[in-house]
Amino acid sequence: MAKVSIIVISHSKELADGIVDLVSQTKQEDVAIAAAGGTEEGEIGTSVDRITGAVESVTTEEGVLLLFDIGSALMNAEMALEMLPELEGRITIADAPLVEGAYIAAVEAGMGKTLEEVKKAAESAKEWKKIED
Amino acid sequence: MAKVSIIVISHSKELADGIVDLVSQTKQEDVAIAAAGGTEEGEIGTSVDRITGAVESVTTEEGVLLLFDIGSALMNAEMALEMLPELEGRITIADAPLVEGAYIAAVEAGMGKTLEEVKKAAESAKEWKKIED
Amino acid sequence: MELSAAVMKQWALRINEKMQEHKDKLSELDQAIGDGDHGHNMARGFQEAANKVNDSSYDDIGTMYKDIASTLISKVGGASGPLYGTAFLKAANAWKGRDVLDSEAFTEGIEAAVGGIETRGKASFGDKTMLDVWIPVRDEMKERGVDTEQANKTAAKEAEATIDRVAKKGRASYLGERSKGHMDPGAFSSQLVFEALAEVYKEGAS
Amino acid sequence: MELSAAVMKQWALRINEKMQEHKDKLSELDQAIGDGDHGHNMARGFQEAANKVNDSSYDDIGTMYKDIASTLISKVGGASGPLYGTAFLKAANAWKGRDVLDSEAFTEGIEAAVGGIETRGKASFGDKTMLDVWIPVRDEMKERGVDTEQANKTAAKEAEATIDRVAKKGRASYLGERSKGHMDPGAFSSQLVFEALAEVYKEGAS
Ligand SMILES: Nc1ncnc2c1ncn2[C@@H]1O[C@H](COP(=O)(O)OP(=O)(O)O)[C@@H](O)[C@H]1O
Ligand SMILES: Nc1ncnc2c1ncn2[C@@H]1O[C@H](COP(=O)(O)OP(=O)(O)O)[C@@H](O)[C@H]1O
Ligand SMILES: [Mg+2]
Ligand SMILES: [Mg+2]
Ligand SMILES: [Mg+2]
Ligand SMILES: [Mg+2]
Repeated sequence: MAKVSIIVISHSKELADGIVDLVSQTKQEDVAIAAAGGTEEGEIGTSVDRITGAVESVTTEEGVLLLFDIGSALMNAEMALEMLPELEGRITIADAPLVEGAYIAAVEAGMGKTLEEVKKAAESAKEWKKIED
Repeated sequence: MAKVSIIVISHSKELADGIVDLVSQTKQEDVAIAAAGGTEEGEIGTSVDRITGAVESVTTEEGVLLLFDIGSALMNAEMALEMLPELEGRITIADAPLVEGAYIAAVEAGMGKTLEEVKKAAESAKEWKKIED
Repeated sequence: MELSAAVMKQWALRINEKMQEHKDKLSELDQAIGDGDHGHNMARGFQEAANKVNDSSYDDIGTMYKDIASTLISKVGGASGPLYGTAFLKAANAWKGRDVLDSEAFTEGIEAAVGGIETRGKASFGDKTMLDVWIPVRDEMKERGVDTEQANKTAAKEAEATIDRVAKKGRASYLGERSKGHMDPGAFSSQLVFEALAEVYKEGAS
Repeated sequence: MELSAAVMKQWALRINEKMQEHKDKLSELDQAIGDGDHGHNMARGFQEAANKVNDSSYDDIGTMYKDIASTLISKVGGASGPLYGTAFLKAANAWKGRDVLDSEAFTEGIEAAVGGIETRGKASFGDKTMLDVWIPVRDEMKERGVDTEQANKTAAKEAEATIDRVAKKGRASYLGERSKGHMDPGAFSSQLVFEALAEVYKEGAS
């Protein structure tokens, strides 16, 4: 069964690749996770082309969830969505902390949840208590 | 004037290094930020020795704020604190999203804020609306 | 007032020259309240756009600006890439099929560009962004028609006015009050855009 | 019941042998509800600890277990590093200055170890962690004194009991209900710790 895929967008290639490494460790069956980090010149920044490329590399019927690091990455993520009108309804951007959101999104995707559910789970990572009292 | 330093702890070396790259871009004057990513063998995991090493490399009078990615990194961060009793009161761990928290912590540290203030700011990154309605 | 395809081409090339010339200043401004790459971003993006324009020949101003927009979108790593890219893309749509722009047509493009920046960045006038320059320039054009010399003056004045503002959007907004006292880099690059327009219009007309 | 320094050394070495032997199973268990590295972590950590113990000679059991603890803390990348490390460190403190442990002294060490795991990981019995094994073993020792064969049986039974539980701590807790149906890897490695104890005690006594 197709599962939701995840795209990690960051200004830093290392950062995005590192998250994919971290998350892939949990080996969620059939969950594809791709990094779109840095510019095409390998500098700090984001690239619409890298984002659309990453999306195309992992698109499934269940859809694709995009997570991003800071501000301007969102603009490029939104541009990418506009450039992929054929994916409308199957692609969305989460308002989630990048590392924590990607981790939990992968776990939820692994459970076969829908795109909307995976997005909600990623966004709920904001409310994680990482340290207990 | 001494400013608060920041330690980025992650299971992935690339992830931690990438965050340091991203944050360093904003060139906050006199704010030291160090990565403690991966194990000493370069595998996915965290290492108390790497954390204490990173802390020692950037300790200032104003103190050191530690941020981490997921669960077991916290245990190693807490071990590191216990191994550095001489820093008591000048070292603390933030319950913050890693990327977003590190970014805002660096900015606040750059403003010369106290350790407690920088920690609060990092933790407030949870409440960031990354996407506006 | 009329802007031919040739002048519109010169505009793009002149913007590039200005970005190269002021690259360091743009980055310095960004260093103060951002990440210090705005000059680098603008210089690289517009250089690629200029190369593209030089390598092609266009009758249709819309097609020309669509190429410029795509290049900026692809080649600028920062926020300014999607922002300028969207601006010129929306303008290009308004200019589609035209080989000359009268005052009204040019203004339509600028209006569309501003709409694009607003949609993309969700900022408003006064947020200390490039919009602080684009909005007043657009308002003036809508009211009195295109006067490139006036647009240049307004842009310079409005870029200056960003100095005292607190950033509400973009990276600089993380600084809060500390963003005061510095000109917004995107406002300055936008000033250069209109400075370039005034120059090429004057040269084209003479 | 008495455990000499020699038997306590054998315990550490035997734990290592068990971790090497069951490395794949430990990782498989972790694969199902974690990140699949528990076997790797345990095998590496205890191998280093065994090397350390083999390269040194100790009269003081406390010093020996302090070295074991430090090695685990430094060499295990996962959660189990600080957890087992803290456990043995706390036990080492309780065993300081002793070259032989009677039932009471050994139990004090186990109590301290459990306290250490609790403080470090903030888990409770029933959270589907290694504590689900350590706590009942400790309780039994406190009540009836050290019976290594009994501890071995209890550990095995309690590790088995983690299968039906939902993880509340550690990586597996992210899975929620999906963590049911698999034994907790740390519970199994803890079972091996007590299995090793029963074996070396039996051999030492014979
Ligand atoms: N949301 C926004 N709306 C409008 N303009 C913005 C927005 N965010 C940033 N900008 C503009 O972009 C400029 C910064 O561009 P640049 O330095 O190239 O990108 P980055 O901030 O990603 O490094 C700012 O000075 C500002 O004028
Ligand atoms: N907070 C905790 N308290 C007690 N034990 C824990 C806790 N977190 C994890 N564990 C134990 O650690 C084991 C996982 O260890 P390991 O796989 O080596 O580390 P990681 O989860 O970092 O990859 C779990 O099976 C569980 O028994
Ligand atoms: Mg910038
Ligand atoms: Mg930038
Ligand atoms: Mg594990
Ligand atoms: Mg692990």
